[in-house]
Amino acid sequence: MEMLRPSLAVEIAGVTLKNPVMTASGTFGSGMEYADFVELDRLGAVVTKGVAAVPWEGNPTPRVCETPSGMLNAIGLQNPGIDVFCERDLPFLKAHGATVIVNVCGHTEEEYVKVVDRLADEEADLLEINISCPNVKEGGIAFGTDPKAIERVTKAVKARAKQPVIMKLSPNVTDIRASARAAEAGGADAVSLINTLTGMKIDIERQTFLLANRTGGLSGPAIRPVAVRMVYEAAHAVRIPVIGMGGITCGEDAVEFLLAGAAAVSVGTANFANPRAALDVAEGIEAYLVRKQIPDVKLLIGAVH
Amino acid sequence: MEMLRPSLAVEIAGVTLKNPVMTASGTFGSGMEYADFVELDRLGAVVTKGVAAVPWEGNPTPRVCETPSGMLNAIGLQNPGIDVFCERDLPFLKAHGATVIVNVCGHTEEEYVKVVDRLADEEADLLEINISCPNVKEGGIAFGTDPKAIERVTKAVKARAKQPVIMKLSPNVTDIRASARAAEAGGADAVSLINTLTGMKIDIERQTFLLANRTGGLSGPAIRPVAVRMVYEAAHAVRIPVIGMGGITCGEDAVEFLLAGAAAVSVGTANFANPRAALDVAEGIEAYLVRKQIPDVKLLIGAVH
Amino acid sequence: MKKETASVLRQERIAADIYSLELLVSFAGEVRPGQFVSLYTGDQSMLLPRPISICGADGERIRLVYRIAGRGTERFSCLREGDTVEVLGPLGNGFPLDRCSGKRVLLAGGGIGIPPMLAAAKELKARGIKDAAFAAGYRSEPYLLEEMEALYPVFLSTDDGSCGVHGTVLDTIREKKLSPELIFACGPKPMLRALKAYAEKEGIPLYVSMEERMACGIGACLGCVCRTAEADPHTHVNNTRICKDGPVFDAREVVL
Amino acid sequence: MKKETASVLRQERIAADIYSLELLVSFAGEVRPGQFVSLYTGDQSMLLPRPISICGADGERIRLVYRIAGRGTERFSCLREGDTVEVLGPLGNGFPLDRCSGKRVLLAGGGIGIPPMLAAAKELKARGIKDAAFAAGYRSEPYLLEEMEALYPVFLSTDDGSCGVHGTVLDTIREKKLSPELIFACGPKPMLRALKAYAEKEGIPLYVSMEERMACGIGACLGCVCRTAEADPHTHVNNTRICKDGPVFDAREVVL
Ligand SMILES: Cc1cc2nc3c(=O)[nH]c(=O)nc-3n(C[C@H](O)[C@H](O)[C@H](O)COP(=O)(O)OP(=O)(O)OC[C@H]3O[C@@H](n4cnc5c(N)ncnc54)[C@H](O)[C@@H]3O)c2cc1C
Ligand SMILES: Cc1cc2nc3c(=O)[nH]c(=O)nc-3n(C[C@H](O)[C@H](O)[C@H](O)COP(=O)(O)OP(=O)(O)OC[C@H]3O[C@@H](n4cnc5c(N)ncnc54)[C@H](O)[C@@H]3O)c2cc1C
Ligand SMILES: Cc1cc2nc3c(=O)[nH]c(=O)nc-3n(C[C@H](O)[C@H](O)[C@H](O)COP(=O)(O)O)c2cc1C
Ligand SMILES: Cc1cc2nc3c(=O)[nH]c(=O)nc-3n(C[C@H](O)[C@H](O)[C@H](O)COP(=O)(O)O)c2cc1C
Ligand code: FES
Ligand code: FES
Repeated sequence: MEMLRPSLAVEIAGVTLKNPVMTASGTFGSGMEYADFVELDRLGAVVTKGVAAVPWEGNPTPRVCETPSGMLNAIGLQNPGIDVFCERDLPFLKAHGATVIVNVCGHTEEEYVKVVDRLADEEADLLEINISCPNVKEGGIAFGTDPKAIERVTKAVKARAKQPVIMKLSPNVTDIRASARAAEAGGADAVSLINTLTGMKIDIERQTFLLANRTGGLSGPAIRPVAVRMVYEAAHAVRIPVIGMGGITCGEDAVEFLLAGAAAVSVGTANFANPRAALDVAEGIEAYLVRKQIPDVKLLIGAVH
Repeated sequence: MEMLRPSLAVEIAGVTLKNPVMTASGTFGSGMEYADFVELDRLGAVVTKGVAAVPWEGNPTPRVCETPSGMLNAIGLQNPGIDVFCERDLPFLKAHGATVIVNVCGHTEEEYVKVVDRLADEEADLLEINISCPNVKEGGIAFGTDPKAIERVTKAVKARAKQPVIMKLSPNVTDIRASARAAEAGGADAVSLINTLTGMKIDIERQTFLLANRTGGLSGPAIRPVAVRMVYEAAHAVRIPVIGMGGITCGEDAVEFLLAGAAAVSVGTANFANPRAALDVAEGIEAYLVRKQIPDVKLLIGAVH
Repeated sequence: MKKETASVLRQERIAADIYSLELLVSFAGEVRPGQFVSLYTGDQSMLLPRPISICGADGERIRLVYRIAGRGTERFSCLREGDTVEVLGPLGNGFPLDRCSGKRVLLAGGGIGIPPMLAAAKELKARGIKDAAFAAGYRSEPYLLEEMEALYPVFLSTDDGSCGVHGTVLDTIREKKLSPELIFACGPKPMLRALKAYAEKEGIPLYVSMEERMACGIGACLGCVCRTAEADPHTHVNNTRICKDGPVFDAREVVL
Repeated sequence: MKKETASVLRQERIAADIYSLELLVSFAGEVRPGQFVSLYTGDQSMLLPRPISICGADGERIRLVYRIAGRGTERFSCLREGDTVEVLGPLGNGFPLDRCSGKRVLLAGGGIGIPPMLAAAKELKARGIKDAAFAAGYRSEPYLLEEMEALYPVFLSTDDGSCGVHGTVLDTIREKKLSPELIFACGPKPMLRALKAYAEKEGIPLYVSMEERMACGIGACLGCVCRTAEADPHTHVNNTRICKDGPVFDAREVVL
């Protein structure tokens, strides 16, 4: 039997990705730190840490803690601001041949638009708008859980963006379909989900919150079943592509999201447990296709319904 | 130093529990199956599997599967109906000296009321109304995620119930505080949370849903950070007692919920990993109090804020 | 029924991906053939115990024979002499061996359903039952063969035809013209279904050991039910708990 | 920096709850004192690696000395010779040993901050630095004492007064009238804070090794930052990454 060489490329909003595997925002820095472990040009895309119009200091520490098969983080979107990003991080990624998705954060509609404007003439391939970070009080949570606000922010961003726009949705909602539909109605080119579930851990020895921010975002394999369910629901609610994430650690996990309807996937927390995780996931998908004699990864997308 | 003998008793709606540890509905049968491992009268209370007006067959199999540090279930509230329950299960529990909380399910307001009426002259100590089971399409999910419906069902049940009423809330909502406030407004004597988070697992070998019901409820340590956060939020939103659950496996986990504001806790999925879990939790709380020289468990409730 | 920490006495790989594990347990004297244990993985991310049939038991030890099917059984395969493992058992009802006297008994095992048939055979032999035989269906490489042959004749089949009859246990029955008067069976659903049709046609009593995903393993969660022809006396619906009221059922009582 | 599967060469309990673990790793030759490794627990429910300082390294092996502080370190304590463990390292910057020549150096370690000071001392000795000393503060039972004494004089303190000075490292400095010209320190925050005040007052350069909860361990997640006096050149805010730009900092540059 001849060895099958399956096609791994997928397309998101007109941009072709080598394979459906990208890094999840905030878990991969700006690619630099993981470049020793992962050839950046072998990934579908690198999604950068959220970047704002100006530098953000983020939250006090402790910012991270472990939970069963997961972790909580309350980084609070620390970032060096869009200017440093465009001068240092973006050229680095492009020099390494990466397809780049810039994750954008802000406290207000205007702040998002500022970042999007600044990126107009830069070599970013796609933009991902994070309207769902639970660790930013003013903007994130309000935007992310109200369909009307989602539609409004999407429209504002789309009116100015030169690159295709992915809206990143919060899972802390009663109905993820409504969120996805609102993004689609606002003109989004794709949606990505899930961001983290809001959680809390208490230090019973010191009788206080373990994270300085009190609450944090839960990620990792613990949340995978919730993520798969929401990706399935979103994929059946909208026509635009859905990018799935939440607890993916290996090729098999990624295949689960593709079968549920994701057009591509992101690897987040798993990078911390295995710095080569993103590549392992890509190779694992390929191995699955070979084993099952499936010639094209696109045949998996939404195949279970 | 003299050995401290801390007081473990707590009170829920006028009913005194020996200690704050109960079993979570659906994970402990009607107590019979675990009686070899746990002296039922040493628990704060036994919460029974959800019971309806008539027998329910539940969902097709597979009904359960494992997930990282958790599990999915889609039992679909199989139960023998309230008559068998009153004739067989309740007398068994009472004969063993258990404090009994009867978990009630239904498809409609009328069905809940029927069960509550039937229990009027029975030796149930408290009622827990499950308006949040994600595996029942008609009733559960609609009731459980709309504050107006929660208030309405609570009122209907309270108008007839002879025992104090605990409303069991769904975590699959944008704002758990609104759910808790609705239950309080409807006259609930307490709320309990969290029920399971809706999740999905796909069998990538057979390319189909792993559970016959497609989706199931995620429980176990994986969800504990979400549960602690919601218990904290609910406890700060209402004056009635909050019963906390979600991933409790040991005394330390239970203390986390108490510190977050729970007046009592339930042990669910942990029973499957350790049939003696509920007693281990009670003993673990006591050991913590002794070690910290805290004379009364009630001093923990809501101590972190 | 006890939950305890068992010492590993021996572990051996007996075929590709098939392991034989001997544990020192306090309840070994109470075991009935057809019962199973819940084995805990020890990894905190895998909460649920794995149900594994008891393949043999003497006064103080039980033997389990299992196939690596995923991460839990893979962990079991790493256990070495002197390690410990949490175990809950014995669970379930077991085969109704009392029905066997004076009958020609067929012990039909398919795939990883073979180990419990060996346990049944040992007990039948001890009870002086003469007229019994195995019908053992393997994917490919046979295992436990010598131990079975030491007790009763073995009629072998393999899915790939590499030895014995090319086909299933049912092909064996036909081809070898076996005419059992009572059948105990454990194996994949399609095999049990075929046996049920055969037994019904021939009017032979058939007891099947069922499999389903489990959580509690002791009858509390209602995770592991199978459909029944009549309302079940415990559940009062047409669903019965495999872990508690089974895993062995009169084939006429369950929907396959 | 490599992630690899390391063999356990030796594990020894050297005091109550304190273990010494030797691992065979390919990067042992590149290690600088003050660097650390990320050690993975192997239990799938505990995803994040545990940061542990390197207490010694030769051409092919590293040594870690750690205290059981929770479930992860408890698992490490069960590792036996021949077992394997996943490890990522070497991580972080290490102590600026070049600053030591011609200076009276004090190596101040508190609690589980002592092990990296031993690594620093070995390297100083190898570089021919004569005038150095340890100030070692223990809770109660001392460990690594003989190994330290073989290199430089050790001034001991214990929280409970069971041996040496009754009190902290700072009490030792005062009581023993030590007058260092350069201090390297690792230990609990209050100790570092007190040392910083002392060093500022005396005008002595002080380098501190910082601790914080980590996720990635390599500078990507921004989980482990500490506050800085000036904007950090990488992050462009007053926060610097302990895992990547530390764990060792000039005490004047960080907020303690
Ligand atoms: C009553 C009974 C007796 C059994 N006896 C044996 C035996 O003697 N030898 C043997 O090799 N196998 C036996 N099995 C099947 C065995 O339980 C599964 O192969 C095993 O649980 C797989 O675990 P895993 O972690 O390796 O696989 P994974 O797929 O990683 O397991 C994930 C989860 O699914 C469950 N699961 C997966 N496959 C099955 C299955 N076929 N049946 C039930 N649960 C499953 C696991 O228990 C676990 O909770 C028996 C099953 C039952 C119900
Ligand atoms: C740079 C650095 C070097 C260290 N060197 C040593 C050393 O040489 N010897 C030693 O015994 N300890 C050292 N520690 C502390 C050590 O990392 C923790 O004791 C260990 O992570 C606890 O893990 P656990 O699973 O046993 O505890 P748990 O409390 O169960 O751990 C839960 C989570 O919290 C994290 N955590 C808990 N305590 C700490 C802590 N104090 N610092 C950072 N993370 C923590 C764990 O890494 C894990 O992610 C060092 C810490 C840092 C940051
Ligand atoms: C430490 C950390 C930082 C994160 N920062 C961001 C961020 O800046 N922007 C964003 O959209 N999502 C952020 N996320 C969310 C992840 O991109 C991802 O949506 C989530 O973690 C679920 O995926 P996972 O389980 O694979 O980690 C962050 C997650 C973690 C763990
Ligand atoms: C198998 C199973 C069955 C359940 N059945 C019910 C039920 O009948 N009624 C109910 O209110 N909750 C039911 N639950 C939810 C639990 O009572 C509990 O709210 C949830 O599992 C979270 O707690 P845990 O993580 O400790 O299991 C069930 C949970 C499981 C795992
Ligand atoms: S596994 Fe729980 S009832 Fe059978
Ligand atoms: S632990 Fe991730 S930046 Fe330091």
